[in-house]
Amino acid sequence: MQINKIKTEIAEMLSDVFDGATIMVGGFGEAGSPIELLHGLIDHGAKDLTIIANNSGNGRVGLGALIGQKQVKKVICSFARSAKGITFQELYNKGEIELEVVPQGTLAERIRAAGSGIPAFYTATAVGTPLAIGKEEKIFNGKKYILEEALNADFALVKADLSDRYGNLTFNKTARNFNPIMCMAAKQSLIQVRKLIEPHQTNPENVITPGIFVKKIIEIDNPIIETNAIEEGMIYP
Amino acid sequence: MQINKIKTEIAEMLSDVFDGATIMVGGFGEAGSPIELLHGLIDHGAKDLTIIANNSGNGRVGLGALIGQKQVKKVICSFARSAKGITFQELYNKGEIELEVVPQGTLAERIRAAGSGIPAFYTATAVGTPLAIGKEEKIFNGKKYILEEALNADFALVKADLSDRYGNLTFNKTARNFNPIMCMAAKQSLIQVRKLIEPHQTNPENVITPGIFVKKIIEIDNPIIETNAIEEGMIYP
Amino acid sequence: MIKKNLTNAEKGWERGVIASKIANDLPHASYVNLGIGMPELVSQHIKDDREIIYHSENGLLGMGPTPNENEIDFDLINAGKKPVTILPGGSFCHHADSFSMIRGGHIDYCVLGAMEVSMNGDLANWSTGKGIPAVGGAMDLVAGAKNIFVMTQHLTKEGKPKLVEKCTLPLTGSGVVSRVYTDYAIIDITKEGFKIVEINENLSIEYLQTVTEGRVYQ
Amino acid sequence: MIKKNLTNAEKGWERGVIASKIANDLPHASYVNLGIGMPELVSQHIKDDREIIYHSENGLLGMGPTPNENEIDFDLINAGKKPVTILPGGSFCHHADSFSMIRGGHIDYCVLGAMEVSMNGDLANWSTGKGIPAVGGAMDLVAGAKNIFVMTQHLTKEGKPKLVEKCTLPLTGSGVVSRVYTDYAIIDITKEGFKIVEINENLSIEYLQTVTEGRVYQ
Repeated sequence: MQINKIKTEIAEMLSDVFDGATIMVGGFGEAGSPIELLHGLIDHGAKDLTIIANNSGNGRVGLGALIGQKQVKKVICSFARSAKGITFQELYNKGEIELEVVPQGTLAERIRAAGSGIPAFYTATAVGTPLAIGKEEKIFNGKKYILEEALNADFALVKADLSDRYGNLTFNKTARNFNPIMCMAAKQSLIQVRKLIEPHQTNPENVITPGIFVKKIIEIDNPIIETNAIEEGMIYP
Repeated sequence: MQINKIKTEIAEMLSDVFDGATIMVGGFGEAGSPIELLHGLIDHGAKDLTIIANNSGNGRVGLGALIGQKQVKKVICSFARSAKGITFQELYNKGEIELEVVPQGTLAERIRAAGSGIPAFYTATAVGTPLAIGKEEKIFNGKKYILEEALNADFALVKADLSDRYGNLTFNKTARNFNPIMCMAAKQSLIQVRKLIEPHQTNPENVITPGIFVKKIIEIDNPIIETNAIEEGMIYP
Repeated sequence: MIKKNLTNAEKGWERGVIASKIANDLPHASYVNLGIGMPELVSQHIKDDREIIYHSENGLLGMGPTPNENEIDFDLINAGKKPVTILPGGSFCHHADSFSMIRGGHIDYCVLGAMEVSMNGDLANWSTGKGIPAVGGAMDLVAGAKNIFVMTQHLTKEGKPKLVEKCTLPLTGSGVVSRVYTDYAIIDITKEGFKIVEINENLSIEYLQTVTEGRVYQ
Repeated sequence: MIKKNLTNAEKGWERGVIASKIANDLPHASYVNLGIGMPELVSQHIKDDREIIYHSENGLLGMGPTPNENEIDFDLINAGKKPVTILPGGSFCHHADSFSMIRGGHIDYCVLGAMEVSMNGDLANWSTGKGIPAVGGAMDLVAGAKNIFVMTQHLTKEGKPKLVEKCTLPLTGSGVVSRVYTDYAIIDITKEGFKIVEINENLSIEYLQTVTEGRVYQ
């Protein structure tokens, strides 16, 4: 029997998602954002989700649409204020969604730590700022650091470029961003890829996310481009 | 003016090395071991060195030779007991060299932490064992962890496969091992590469160590293979 | 105290002039992160006697200029989420690796905008205390990069000093700024106060003092 | 108490038999790390009804069998520093990433040798307390992998039990072993003691108890 993580239906990708789940969403702005999986999550209907992502969505597509459907109770991100953001802003101003602001590098490192079995680490980022309040401090070599804990998730929704049936992923340019580390940190990482390839086509030197961090894969060969979708006035669902 | 980190003489590579320096040496066993740079360090003559590596050298070539020259006062490594090891064993049994044993994964993470500006992190590795003695403990989610500190170095000696003049490195198979993280952790990483290439030949998707972590590069196109050298009875110098 | 409508004599350097002054202070072979907005201008003023490598914290080292309209790739963007290019010898990495470059002290210079800079080098540039709080990578950059340069107008739009004795806005970092480039002057952060490195040729030190909170000296 | 020369009836399973029992217990699609020495045999006994992916902690996922003499590449070795191969769909990574797989709980099974295993799952397999201390990746593997299987002879070369009430040698990990495969039996670590999952067909429980320190039960 051969390992085969490839699925053909988005519903199958998201079959284990439950109400109250913590879900990491890859992407930095629109680059690497798994829009089709996010739309699948709207169709799925899971509620009370905690979303971990760098941003909080644009327009009414992808993450912006999911938040607009009121399926999200909390967002953990570095930058929830974007030019094209609508839905998060509306709910936040009404007090209907929680926000935890995390510096971008601390966010990345907390995600990587979760995937690497590191429950907590010290960093100088945010020392002396409002974001350090309540955090344990310690001095190393005369300099002050704060303790930051790992950020785990039940699921990660990720967009990659290529994958084989094992889930060996490569990414396209800066669409890499948070995607590889989220694959490490989630119990189930669910990947939409532009193109499936055969295992012998995977160059073992160039794999960015090895299959060990991947649970399910689906090919979406012509994914929605957020900028274009918003310009065209797309609203999901 | 163009950035150009390429040197032509090994002496130039090692010109800043000083007595008492802490030097990381890449490689796992012989794979990725920078033998020519290590021989250059013997010619250089720096003393009282602290070496951070996974192993403690084989035969009387490379790291084994450097230790045999009594230039090393301390080795920090995970496994100092190898079938072909001679020089470390001799000095250790006579009490003439110090040893700090670090679990291999903790060693790797302490090096990566140094390069990433993380002064310390918690890990479950070694909890309840003699290697946890004297280390700070903390409970996260009901499980016990110990605090491990970053391992910094003044220099890293590294063997890579390809590089351009910026120091964008790729490695060959399992010769990658500790080399990329040591480039991150050292103030100066000094690289011997099998082959130099032009910047436009570097695929930005496949760079393993970006040039930002590299100080100097030299081409050694036909490096010594440790197994063969030991079989042939090579002794350096 | 501070006049809202400055006379001709009191008009400061144009943005391009400030940018070129910063560009001249970035040594050959530096790894540099330019903050979103005004600091992005710096790259246009680098002279041929040096090569600078630009880091964008979203996983791009060796960032090149803005692409032509027909070369835009929505998967190749900078930290400001605008389309960019990559130069030969550039590389991509994931976010944890990218911030290892920052937090690990591998970025030589970071040029950022400011709302306030205090005499001891505190920087406030991420929050007015109102609206949705959003920090991005600013706190990581100021804590991690070797040298933090601030590029800013000397006064706020309301005509208030940005160089202050103590910041009133939420901090981005504490004691992190080494030098400030404004339309009025280049100023080093020192223990004795704001040290003038260069003052706009049309301004007096006395005037600079009136538009700066905290001691200015030469 | 323990006889050095066992009769035929008391001879245990051959190594290959133990290895095949372990192989049968590794589920399809598992990610597995096999320790140096005896555990390496396990990969030869995997049946066609499953695909197992082997991890070697020196940065190799998808490890294949030993190469032919003329295919040896000194840059493609395993954690025991012996030449190996890589299978299609395999990949290389650096040491920090490789141990993220281990420490982060991504390795489903790790099979290791043992000097001693205690009733509460403590493992001692890295040091006799003499000679040069050398731990390698053993402590990371036992702390990180989801399931730790031990593969060992039931008795030491001197005829002493390896399954003990309390380890006397320096520990590799505390409470980490879930199951032990010996030439005499397959034994689960439980709160009540060493639970027999399967006993060698030639041995009695009474005999097994005489060669095991601590309670054995079925």
